[in-house]
Amino acid sequence: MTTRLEAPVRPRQAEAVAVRGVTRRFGPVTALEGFDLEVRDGEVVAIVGPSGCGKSTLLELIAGIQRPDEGELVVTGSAAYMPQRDLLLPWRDAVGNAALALESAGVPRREARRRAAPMFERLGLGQFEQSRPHELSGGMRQRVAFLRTLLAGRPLLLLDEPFGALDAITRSAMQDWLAGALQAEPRTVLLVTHDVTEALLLADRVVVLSPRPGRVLTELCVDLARPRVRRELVGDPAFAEFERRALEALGC
Amino acid sequence: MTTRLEAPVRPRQAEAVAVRGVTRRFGPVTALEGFDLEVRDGEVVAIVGPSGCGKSTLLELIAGIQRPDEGELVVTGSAAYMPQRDLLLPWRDAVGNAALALESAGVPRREARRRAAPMFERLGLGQFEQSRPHELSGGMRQRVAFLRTLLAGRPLLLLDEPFGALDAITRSAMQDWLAGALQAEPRTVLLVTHDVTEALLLADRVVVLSPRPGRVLTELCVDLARPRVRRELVGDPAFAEFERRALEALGC
Amino acid sequence: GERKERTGPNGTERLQLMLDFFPNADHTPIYAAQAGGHFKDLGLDVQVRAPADPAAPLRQAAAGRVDLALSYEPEVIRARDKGVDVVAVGALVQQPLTSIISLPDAGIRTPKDLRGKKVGTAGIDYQSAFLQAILQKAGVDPAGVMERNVGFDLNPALLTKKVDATLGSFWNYEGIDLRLKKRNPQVIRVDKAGVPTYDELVFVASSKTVKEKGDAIRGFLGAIARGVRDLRANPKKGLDALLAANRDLDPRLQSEVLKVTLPLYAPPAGRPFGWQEPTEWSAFGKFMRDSGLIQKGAGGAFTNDLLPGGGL
Amino acid sequence: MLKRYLPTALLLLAAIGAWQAVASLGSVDDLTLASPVETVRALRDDSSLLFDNTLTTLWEVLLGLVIAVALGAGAAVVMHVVRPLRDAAYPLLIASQAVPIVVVAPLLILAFDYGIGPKIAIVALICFFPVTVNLLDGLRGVEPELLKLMRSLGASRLAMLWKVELPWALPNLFSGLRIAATVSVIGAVFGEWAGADNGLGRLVLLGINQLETPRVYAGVVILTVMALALFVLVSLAERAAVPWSRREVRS
Amino acid sequence: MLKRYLPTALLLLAAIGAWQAVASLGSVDDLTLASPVETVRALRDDSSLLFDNTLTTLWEVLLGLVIAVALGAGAAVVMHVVRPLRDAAYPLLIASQAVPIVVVAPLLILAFDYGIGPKIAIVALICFFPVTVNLLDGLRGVEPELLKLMRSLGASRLAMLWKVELPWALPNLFSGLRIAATVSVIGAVFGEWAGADNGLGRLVLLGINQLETPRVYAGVVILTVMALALFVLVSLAERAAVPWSRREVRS
Ligand SMILES: Nc1ncnc2c1ncn2[C@@H]1O[C@H](COP(=O)(O)OP(=O)(O)OP(=O)(O)O)[C@@H](O)[C@H]1O
Ligand SMILES: Nc1ncnc2c1ncn2[C@@H]1O[C@H](COP(=O)(O)OP(=O)(O)OP(=O)(O)O)[C@@H](O)[C@H]1O
Ligand SMILES: [Mg+2]
Ligand SMILES: [Mg+2]
Repeated sequence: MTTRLEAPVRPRQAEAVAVRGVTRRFGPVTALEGFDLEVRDGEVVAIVGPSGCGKSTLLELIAGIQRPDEGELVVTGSAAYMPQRDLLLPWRDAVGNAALALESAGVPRREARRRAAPMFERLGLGQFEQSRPHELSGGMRQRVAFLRTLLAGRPLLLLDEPFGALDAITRSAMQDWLAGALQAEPRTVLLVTHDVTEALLLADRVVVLSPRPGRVLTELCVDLARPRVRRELVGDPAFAEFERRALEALGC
Repeated sequence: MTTRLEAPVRPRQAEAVAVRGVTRRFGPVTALEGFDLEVRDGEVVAIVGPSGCGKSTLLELIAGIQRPDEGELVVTGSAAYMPQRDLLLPWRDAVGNAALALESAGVPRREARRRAAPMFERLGLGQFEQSRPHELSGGMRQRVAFLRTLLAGRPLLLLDEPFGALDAITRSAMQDWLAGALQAEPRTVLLVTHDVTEALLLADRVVVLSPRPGRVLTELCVDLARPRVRRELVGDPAFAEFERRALEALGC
Repeated sequence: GERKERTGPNGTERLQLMLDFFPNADHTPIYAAQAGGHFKDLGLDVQVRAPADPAAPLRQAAAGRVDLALSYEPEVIRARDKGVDVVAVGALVQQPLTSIISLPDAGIRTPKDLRGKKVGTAGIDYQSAFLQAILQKAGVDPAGVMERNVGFDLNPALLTKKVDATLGSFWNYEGIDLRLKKRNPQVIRVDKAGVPTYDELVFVASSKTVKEKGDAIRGFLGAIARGVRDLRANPKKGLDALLAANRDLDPRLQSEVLKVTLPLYAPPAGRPFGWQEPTEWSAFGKFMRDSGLIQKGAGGAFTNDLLPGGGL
Repeated sequence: MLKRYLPTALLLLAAIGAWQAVASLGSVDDLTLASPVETVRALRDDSSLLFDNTLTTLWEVLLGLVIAVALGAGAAVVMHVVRPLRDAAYPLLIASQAVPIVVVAPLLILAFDYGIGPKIAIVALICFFPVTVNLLDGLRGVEPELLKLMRSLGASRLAMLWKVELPWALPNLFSGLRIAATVSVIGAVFGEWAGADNGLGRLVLLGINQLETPRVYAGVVILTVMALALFVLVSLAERAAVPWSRREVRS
Repeated sequence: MLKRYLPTALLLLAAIGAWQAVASLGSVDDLTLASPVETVRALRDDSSLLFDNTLTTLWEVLLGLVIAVALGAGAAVVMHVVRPLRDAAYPLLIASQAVPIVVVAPLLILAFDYGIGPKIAIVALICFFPVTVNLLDGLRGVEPELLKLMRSLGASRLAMLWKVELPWALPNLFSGLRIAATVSVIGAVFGEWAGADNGLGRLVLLGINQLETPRVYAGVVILTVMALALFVLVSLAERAAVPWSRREVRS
């Protein structure tokens, strides 16, 4: 991908992603139309919007898997994409699948597995390192796919509903874990989610999309202090206000 | 499946599902152990529990797709199973996939499609009747799979996270729609979900499972009035209490 | 097919011979010569190999990829006519072996009996010409006889009764074989039924090879002659050599075949072994031309210059 | 479009060029190898002869193929549904492939007499095996989750087969068809060697015996084109029948 | 275990029974069709002869197969990666299947001289096509989403091939191997007809030529067993190499 030369919109920080007037059509269907979005380096942006409004398409465009029909896309640095479907390889065990990204980056197989294995305990997948995908539960598969994406070690993460198949508790554990990881080593994150609470927990900015064709309806700059602990936030009126506005924008 | 002759536990209503001391092992992993559950005819039971605790396994056991290693399973009437993965047939368009259940029940293809088509509008899938699965968004695929299950027209519905991939608004629309449908023609429903609110909105009873091996931790009899409208419930203290107890049981 | 080294062990000259078919009793003299050490005595090292298909020997010889090949007089004449540069350098079998063979039920004793019958051939043009000639001589209307191409499996066609008779099998091989198998076949030799006589099996070489290796070829034919002589004295020895080299041959059949074939190696009285009778060759050439099988004659199709001299 | 076929054309030209070179090199005698020029001349001179024989062979090939596909697909489906039958019948199928044709020919003659019968039989014999193996393997490879789903929907065995397993295995079936279509031609040639009054196989064989090498090569060229055409036909059929496959990647 | 092979045994017995019946029916000349009893007798009497020839043929088959698989797989992969090459080379591959062996044989002999060379070449020629077609189709059938994912992970073309496409296509490859293994035997037989000093093919042909029908059938039985053994071997290899396939359904 190219890097742009003009002065960045926000002088403070370099820009990681810039989507300008992008349109993506599939035959009669227009997924995205004249879509604009800019993501600063190290920023965590959550994207919420009605089903079929073009969220996954947006991520695939930024990941460079799809090409826009119109508009300009500027992405600085390489991205790791976590697709909505886990897409685990049936012939590899869990660790092997998690290590796929590393291997693709040229790390030898054994070394890659060695690096991937320790994460399993932390994600509550202990004892399932050697299980094949069809032996895993839905949520386990999703966590393996998430791990695969993180291990790619890219500066830009594109996560399409990373925790959609997880129960409340496992999910919040994962959220806290991710938040911690991002605190430790900041990365630019684009997070597609259906869970407004999740968005507010993790994101610096929440972008609410309109129904197809997807356009940006509202942007909420979530200036809540970090680390954000669910327990505390639930009571926090500021949080409640954010939640109300987000849901309102969505039309709930 | 057999029907049991002894007096039912709850004399008021006939029993649709009875799971008694069922254990299901996968090699070293014990998914369910000495599991007991009884579901009355026409009852809507939500099942929540940590990822990997055996929810999908339970549904597959009741659907008759898997066999228990120990224990007794009694299911009255036939069940329609909605798996966690949508499992749409890539060579059929959306309507064709939705009609699959009807066709399997012996309805001629054209007739089956004729019956399935009108539902698309209502589920917000208008104009996508002829789209192939890979042309659908994640949420759309899930709705098609849901439709396929409903159209099977079985007295017992086994739904494994039917709305997991849907955004807040589409999801609540679907929930209301389902609630309405069940009001119109009552069916027995076993609903696996990660969304406690969803469970409380739809279910007569919420069963909270322990981490693997899955056992019943708590049962909440949700005696809230129907129809339950999200807006009203949010404020309702009784509802809040249920929510607190459920999350507490889950360990949040 | 790179050029092989021209010399064999201890300075002997190497000759490569391609048979007309898989080894069988007709080839016994060659094996007898090997066994008698006659090739070595004459400073030759002869390699024998089987062909890829019936047409291969001529082609390989013409191409000089083998020095000598066993072929059939009609094939040689036709090859010459096509401008293929091969020459018959000596006859191994001095008579036609091709024959009409039928089973008793068909009741075909003479060519006349062919009237209204089905005759299976291998679809080889000159054998069809044989049939026509035979019918003509017997005064049978060709229209009343159905010729049918049954490929190379003449016997199966006969035994499955899909044809009443076959034209193309050798009376000294398939004929004997069927007799041994108690099918008491009726055999009509083509040369007894109106086809001019010819030499069934002849050694051929390209004229280039003839020029370059004339002496070696002469030596070869001489050795074969001695082989035949040995066979007359003691058929067993040569036969054993053949069977030893080809374990999958049926000893009983081969010895029977050899018995009836042995006389056929002999040249006419007062002629050297391998003699090819010019009058016969031209007569047969004429027959082929008249039957429209060739345009020119059989001129230069053979040479007797390389014969070792001396009869048997 | 043109660009798509350019490489083919180029390589073809290259191949023909090489062929011509080797042929006119002289190291190979022209009884063994006819040059493209001679071959083309033969194609022109014997055109009518070649044409008639081509029709015969083509007819044998098509009939044989149709039978092979019908039998092969049928066998695969039956063996897939009735497992013990599969265990039992497979060895026989394999046997059918291992028996040399000269051994089968007389038996076929017994069964069909001469004429077109044995040729079709041999074509079918050669062709049905790839179809069976590929389809069977395809049917066995169906995503098990899908079968579970169908079972839970109470689908009959037939419905399962018809609505899930066969569509799933269709691409494999077409792989088999591709192979069958290609080898069917050679099957017809062998068939004709077991005795025939016309057909390209016979023509080629006679050509070899009568040292008419150019005609032989003309025949071979036609046979090759025939095989190619059949292959392309199958591929087109596949594109029509398996529209869902690889839709994305193209976009 | 025993139960699994019972049907096979039964059907085999039935087949042999039928064979015996037809043979002893008398309507068929026993020079056309040898009975099982005669065949077994031949197997016993000619055992040493058969054994030696079997070794020769087996050797040809194995070498040919190995070469065919190597070439076939290689060709498929290369053609898959270099699309224009595929468009260009496919016609030639098909041609290679359509050329009658009697035409190829002399050329092969040109190339390899006599000896084992041409036989192996013919085996390879017959075997590599199923391997290529199946593997190629398998490679083309990979779930596009997976390729997208790999691309987004920045996998090299090689990594993509090695980690996703080849594993995915492995079952197809094995379908091809199954076919190749089975027809390889007949390939060796043809090869030996192009001139050989020993081998089962020659044995059978000479047997036919000498009306030694029982020996012919003995040879055929061995050839069949050989094909069967190879087929089973491939299937076992598949079970070892593709453990993930159909895991569920069995459970
Ligand atoms: N490959 C494709 N071919 C045709 N149409 C497509 C394709 N991919 C996406 N679409 C269409 O584009 C629109 C947006 O799809 P997308 O997957 O981006 O939605 P989404 O926002 O991710 O929805 P969800 O939240 O349900 O995943 C949908 O209407 C879908 O039908
Ligand atoms: N076919 C199988 N083979 C081996 N293990 C299996 C299989 N199916 C399920 N399991 C194991 O059984 C346990 C329960 O699986 P199940 O899918 O029922 O969990 P779940 O409650 O549905 O989890 P989730 O909420 O993540 O879907 C898991 O540990 C899983 O690894
Ligand atoms: Mg999406
Ligand atoms: Mg589950």
